[in-house]
Amino acid sequence: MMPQWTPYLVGLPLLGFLLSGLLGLLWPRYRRWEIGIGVLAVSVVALAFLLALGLFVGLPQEELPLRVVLYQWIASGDFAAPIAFRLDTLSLWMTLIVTGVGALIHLYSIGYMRGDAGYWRYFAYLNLFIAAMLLLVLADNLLLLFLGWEGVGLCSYLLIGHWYADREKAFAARKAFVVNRIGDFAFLIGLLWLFREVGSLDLGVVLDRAGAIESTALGAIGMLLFLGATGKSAQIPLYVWLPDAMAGPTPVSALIHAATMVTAGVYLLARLSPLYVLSPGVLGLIALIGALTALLAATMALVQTDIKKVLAYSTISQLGLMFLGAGVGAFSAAIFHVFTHAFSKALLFLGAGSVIHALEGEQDIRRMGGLSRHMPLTYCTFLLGALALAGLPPLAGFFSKDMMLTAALGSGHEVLWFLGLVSSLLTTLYMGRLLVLVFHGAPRAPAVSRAHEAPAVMRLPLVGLAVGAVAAGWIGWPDLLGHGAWNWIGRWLSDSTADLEHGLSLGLEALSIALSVTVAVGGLWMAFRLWGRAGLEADHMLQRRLGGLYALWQSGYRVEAIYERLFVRPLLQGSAAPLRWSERYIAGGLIGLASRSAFFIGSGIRRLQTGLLSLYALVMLIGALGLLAWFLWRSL
Amino acid sequence: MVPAGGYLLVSALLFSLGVMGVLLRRSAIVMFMCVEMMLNAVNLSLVAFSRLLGDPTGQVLVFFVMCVAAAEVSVGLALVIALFRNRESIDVDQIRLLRG
Amino acid sequence: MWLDTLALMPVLLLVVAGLLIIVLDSLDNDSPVLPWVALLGLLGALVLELNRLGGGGRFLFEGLLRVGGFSAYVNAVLLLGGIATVIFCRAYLPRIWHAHGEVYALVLFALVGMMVMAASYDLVLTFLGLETMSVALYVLTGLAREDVRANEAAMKYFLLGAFATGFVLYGLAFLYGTTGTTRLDLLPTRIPNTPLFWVGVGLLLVGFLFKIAAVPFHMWAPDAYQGAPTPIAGFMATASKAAAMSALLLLLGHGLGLVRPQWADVLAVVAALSMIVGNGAALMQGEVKRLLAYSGIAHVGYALVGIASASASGYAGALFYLLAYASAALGAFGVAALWEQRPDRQLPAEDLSGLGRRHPLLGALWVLFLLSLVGFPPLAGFMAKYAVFAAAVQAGKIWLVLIGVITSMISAYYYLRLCVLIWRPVEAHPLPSSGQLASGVLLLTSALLLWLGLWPSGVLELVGRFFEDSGLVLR
Amino acid sequence: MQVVLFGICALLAIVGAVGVITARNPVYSALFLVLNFFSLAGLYLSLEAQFLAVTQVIVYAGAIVVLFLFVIMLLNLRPEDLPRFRLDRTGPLVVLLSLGLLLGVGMGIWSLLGASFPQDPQAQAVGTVESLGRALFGRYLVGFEVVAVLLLVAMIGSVMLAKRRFQ
Repeated sequence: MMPQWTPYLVGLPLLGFLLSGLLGLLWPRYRRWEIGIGVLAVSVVALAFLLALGLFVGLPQEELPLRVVLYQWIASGDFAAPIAFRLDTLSLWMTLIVTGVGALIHLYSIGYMRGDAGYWRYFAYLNLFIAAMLLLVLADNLLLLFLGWEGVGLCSYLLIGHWYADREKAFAARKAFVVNRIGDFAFLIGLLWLFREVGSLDLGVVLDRAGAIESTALGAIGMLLFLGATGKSAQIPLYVWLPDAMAGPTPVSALIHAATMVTAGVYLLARLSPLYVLSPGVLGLIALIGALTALLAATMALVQTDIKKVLAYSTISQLGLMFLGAGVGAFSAAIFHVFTHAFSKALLFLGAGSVIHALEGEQDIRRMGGLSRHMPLTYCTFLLGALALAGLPPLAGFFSKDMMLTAALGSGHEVLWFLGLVSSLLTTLYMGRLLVLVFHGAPRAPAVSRAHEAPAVMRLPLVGLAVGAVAAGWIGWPDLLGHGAWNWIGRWLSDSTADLEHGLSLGLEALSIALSVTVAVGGLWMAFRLWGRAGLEADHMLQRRLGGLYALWQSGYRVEAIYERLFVRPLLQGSAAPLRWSERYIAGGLIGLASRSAFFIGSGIRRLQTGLLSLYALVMLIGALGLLAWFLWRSL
Repeated sequence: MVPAGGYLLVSALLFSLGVMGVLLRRSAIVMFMCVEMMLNAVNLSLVAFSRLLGDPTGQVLVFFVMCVAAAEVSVGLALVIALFRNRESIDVDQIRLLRG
Repeated sequence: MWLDTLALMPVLLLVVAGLLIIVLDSLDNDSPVLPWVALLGLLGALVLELNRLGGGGRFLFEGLLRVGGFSAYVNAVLLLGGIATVIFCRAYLPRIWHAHGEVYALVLFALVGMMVMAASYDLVLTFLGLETMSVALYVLTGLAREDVRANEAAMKYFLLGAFATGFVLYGLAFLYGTTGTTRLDLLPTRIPNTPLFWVGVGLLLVGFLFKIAAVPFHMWAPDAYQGAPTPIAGFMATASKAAAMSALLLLLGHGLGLVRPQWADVLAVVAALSMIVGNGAALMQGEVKRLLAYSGIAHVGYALVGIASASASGYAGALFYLLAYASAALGAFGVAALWEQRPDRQLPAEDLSGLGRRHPLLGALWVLFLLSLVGFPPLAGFMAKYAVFAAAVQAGKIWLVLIGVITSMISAYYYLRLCVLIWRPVEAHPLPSSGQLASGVLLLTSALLLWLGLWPSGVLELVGRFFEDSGLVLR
Repeated sequence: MQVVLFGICALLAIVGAVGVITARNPVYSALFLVLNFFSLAGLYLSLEAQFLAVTQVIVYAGAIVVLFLFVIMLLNLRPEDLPRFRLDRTGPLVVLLSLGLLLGVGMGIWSLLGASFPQDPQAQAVGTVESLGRALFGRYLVGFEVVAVLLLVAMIGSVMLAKRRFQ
């Protein structure tokens, strides 16, 4: 396979978008022709997948990385930004994930979105998303990467707001967009700074010259880019948009908010890992943020009652683990977890989608239960996904999670390792809870008895993803077995990532693995015992026992409320209600300050614009005097 | 012989008076007269500079300014008439439909 | 002399077309042929300007004017604005019962003034161009003379504009008095270091900043745009800003290019204020035309970032920004003009509901224009912002770029609100007037936005060639 | 001679200006404006700009102020229903700012304060019709044409805005 085919990876989904979009926009009859739309959308992504597979098989690892230049995008003065793609082990691997999982989810959507009024729009956006995501992954230039970065954000916004007629959903979409813009802003500043230091944004140049950048500047750039990553990957402090993003159609949650887009932050860290390993302080912070996010989100997932919200918080938690992995220098392990997590979480979301589909839109797990009898296939695949996510060997999640945890232990971050372990335990608990409350026990709503298995077009992707959830981990066995010889993925990815070496004795590694396994098995056992026996009663019991803590969990640590106060109601409340220092601390004053001052300035200007001509003239005169004073001062 | 500074100071004073008038008066037509006064003050400066430099450009510009003033006056007064027809008033403090 | 006159053919063409319109109008009042005459003149002029776009500039009339190169580029932008305005007027004016033939003549004459400004190397001529443009725009603003809003808008624009003229002229007088010349080509060698000269520069800037509606000389803009006929508001927001901006660029970049440190900082402050105030006010705005006016103020700020960088790449960025902004804003105002249907000529944001459902193509174009205004890649707006920001970073004005990036992030909020609004499932009225030709223009501008975003190298290189690294406009 | 002419005319110009901004009745304002314009014509004469002095009288006093008066009469603006002078809250601020402007410009002018006009015949002849005509129809011919367009615009515009016929 020739590397010259690379542009078609992006081009095919883009073509699909343009075709669906234009036909749908200009030819109303096309909008009702669902088969045509669906087949077009699925086939372009499937073709892209085949193409990626061809490149993966056809290009020997020794020849990578390759640079494929499409054309010169910007060439002005001393700055040039070509549209160029970078084919290396990392980008090729991500491409496979995006197109593979993407194709399955496209297929699933054909069934899930049937009869939807915005069918054509949905598939057009979905194709556009794939194109943007591939652009992000394959870009050889950080500016181009940013283009993809913005593109996926836009698609996410459009798809969350797919049912925009619903005000709440439209609001969720806007929230996701605005929160992401905060991260993007930091990202862009980081890019500009990087450009200033290095004089180019080409990946090759940037990574080569990373060592020459002065260390404080490097740290600041790293921090800014990391802040961008926290926005896209829903980490503290910018995670609040992801739970709300569940307002979109479920396949969208599976594709964008679980498998691909939210992992862009992890990808960015891995992509720039040669830069990050030079500033250990930033890495430490990344690890800390990741561990904290993993822990907090896992506790919140434990008490959610909306099936998709459980999965959303779970995603945040897993992403936190990936950041932890990246933060301790195990970038390839983090990408490995992106890979296994994509299968298991997409599977769980699609399973949840089938459940919601079968129950005619019901999302509250308190009104489910006993579904395993009515939907055996969904149950089986969901079970596999849950167990894989919980880290039960030999399913996929175990391997990648273990790789990150041993790296954390090996690099001397014992506390963070312990936090990771605790969040693994919590993961098993909430997955067990979800599984039991949805599929086991007695039905708690009449709709359950009418539930039925989804059509074949939706079942097929479930099976495909389930295979992945089971087997995806087998490409990366721990060092304990085969002394690294069986860790194929590590060797493949380490060509592109700058992993930190960590010397962990085999004994300690064995201990860590044993602990992980114990935690997984024990946690699942606990969950089944607790919720399997008592059902919902267990929730109530926990609520009674834990009291305020539980309430705090349920409200998501009230972060939402605090953000709400800082974001949304700054004008109504003003500064009359002084915020408690702790709240201010959690919320990160900067974000609130920016938006608050924007609205403050806005209303101030409106008040100044009184329509009074003399006032306008007065302001002009003041401005003129200001100019005069300035020039006089400069010339005297 | 009066030095150039004398003319320039008179011109500055007239200009400031014009600015003051624009900002103080509420009648559109008088505000407009004050703008004309500002232009005239500038003309005085221009003539003085032209004489100082021995260069006709300044006086050509004054001539152009007169044309511009004439054009502005005709359009401005037409606007005043149109406004008065609709509002029966030319008080600029009363016209504030557009704001915010 | 004759050859020089021939080189002014594009301007002459507009004058002739304008005169022809007046004559024809007196023969057959408000004849439907008139817009076509105007279009013919505009297209002819555009072809001529595009033809000499690539070549270097050439001085005419003993250095009074310079055509080709820089001025050809700006004139092409202006003519683009003129063509779009004429076409939108043709669809819009009959609806408000003001399809006067004179309107087209006035648009053409305003363009004459603007094109003179963009080519002028003598401040006397710049002043005359500025006034010709302004007087025509005062009249066009007050076109709907039976409407109090139009009277008010025109009155405010006129009185404040005349007030600003006073300042500009006073500044010009001091510049002339201290350097002994009004010629921009002689100015660089004659800059004295007397306070009076700088007082003059400050006063001169007042007038230019007023015309481009930069803060704090911006307050007329929302009121004037709201009261003016919508296509004319688009004309003011794009063409008149482009003309005044290019004159500013000639004055600062060429005339005062050697003393850049003196003015660069103050311009940066103005740019920052414009971005903050423009975006901040637009955030709370419910009337579409006012919102676009505030957004225009903000965009002037972005373009000024390029000029405040005081480098060749900054000036080139500003020129590129003018084209990118003009294309997007013309489109947005065009859609607003086509959709507006209230008798009082207002367009509250809620009125846009259902536009996308009723006319998907128009809706999609509207979204495209707004996204370009946000600066979303890969549209022209992104590339333009990138160009000016990169120049500012190189000039060491990081704080300015920070403000620019933050405010453009904030701006996404209000633009997106307008983008989403139009897809609401509301039963909407049909387009008040058929606008096939207007839709064609919209398609064209949107294609331009995409082209500038995806293949910007050509235009960026072109505008880069107008400037040399010394910061002087030379080629 | 020149000193006397300058003194009288400058004084009258300032009196005229103060009169314009203080008179209640717009007719009086317009008449004060005439005074201002006439004294400026005198100042031009003292600067040996004869052509401009004449034009000043013809254009400003003859045409512009007459137009003002004509509109005032047409609209029948009476002093009592006229908006009053604004010396309320912003008044002092306005006066202060205007004085600030005067101060700023004055600081600039300071360096030129004592500059005396050249007395060679060539410099004195700058204001003659011949000298102006050469400049106007030489270098500034294009400007002259642009002004023609400007006046045309003003004519069309004022007719459009003020003509009686309403739909």
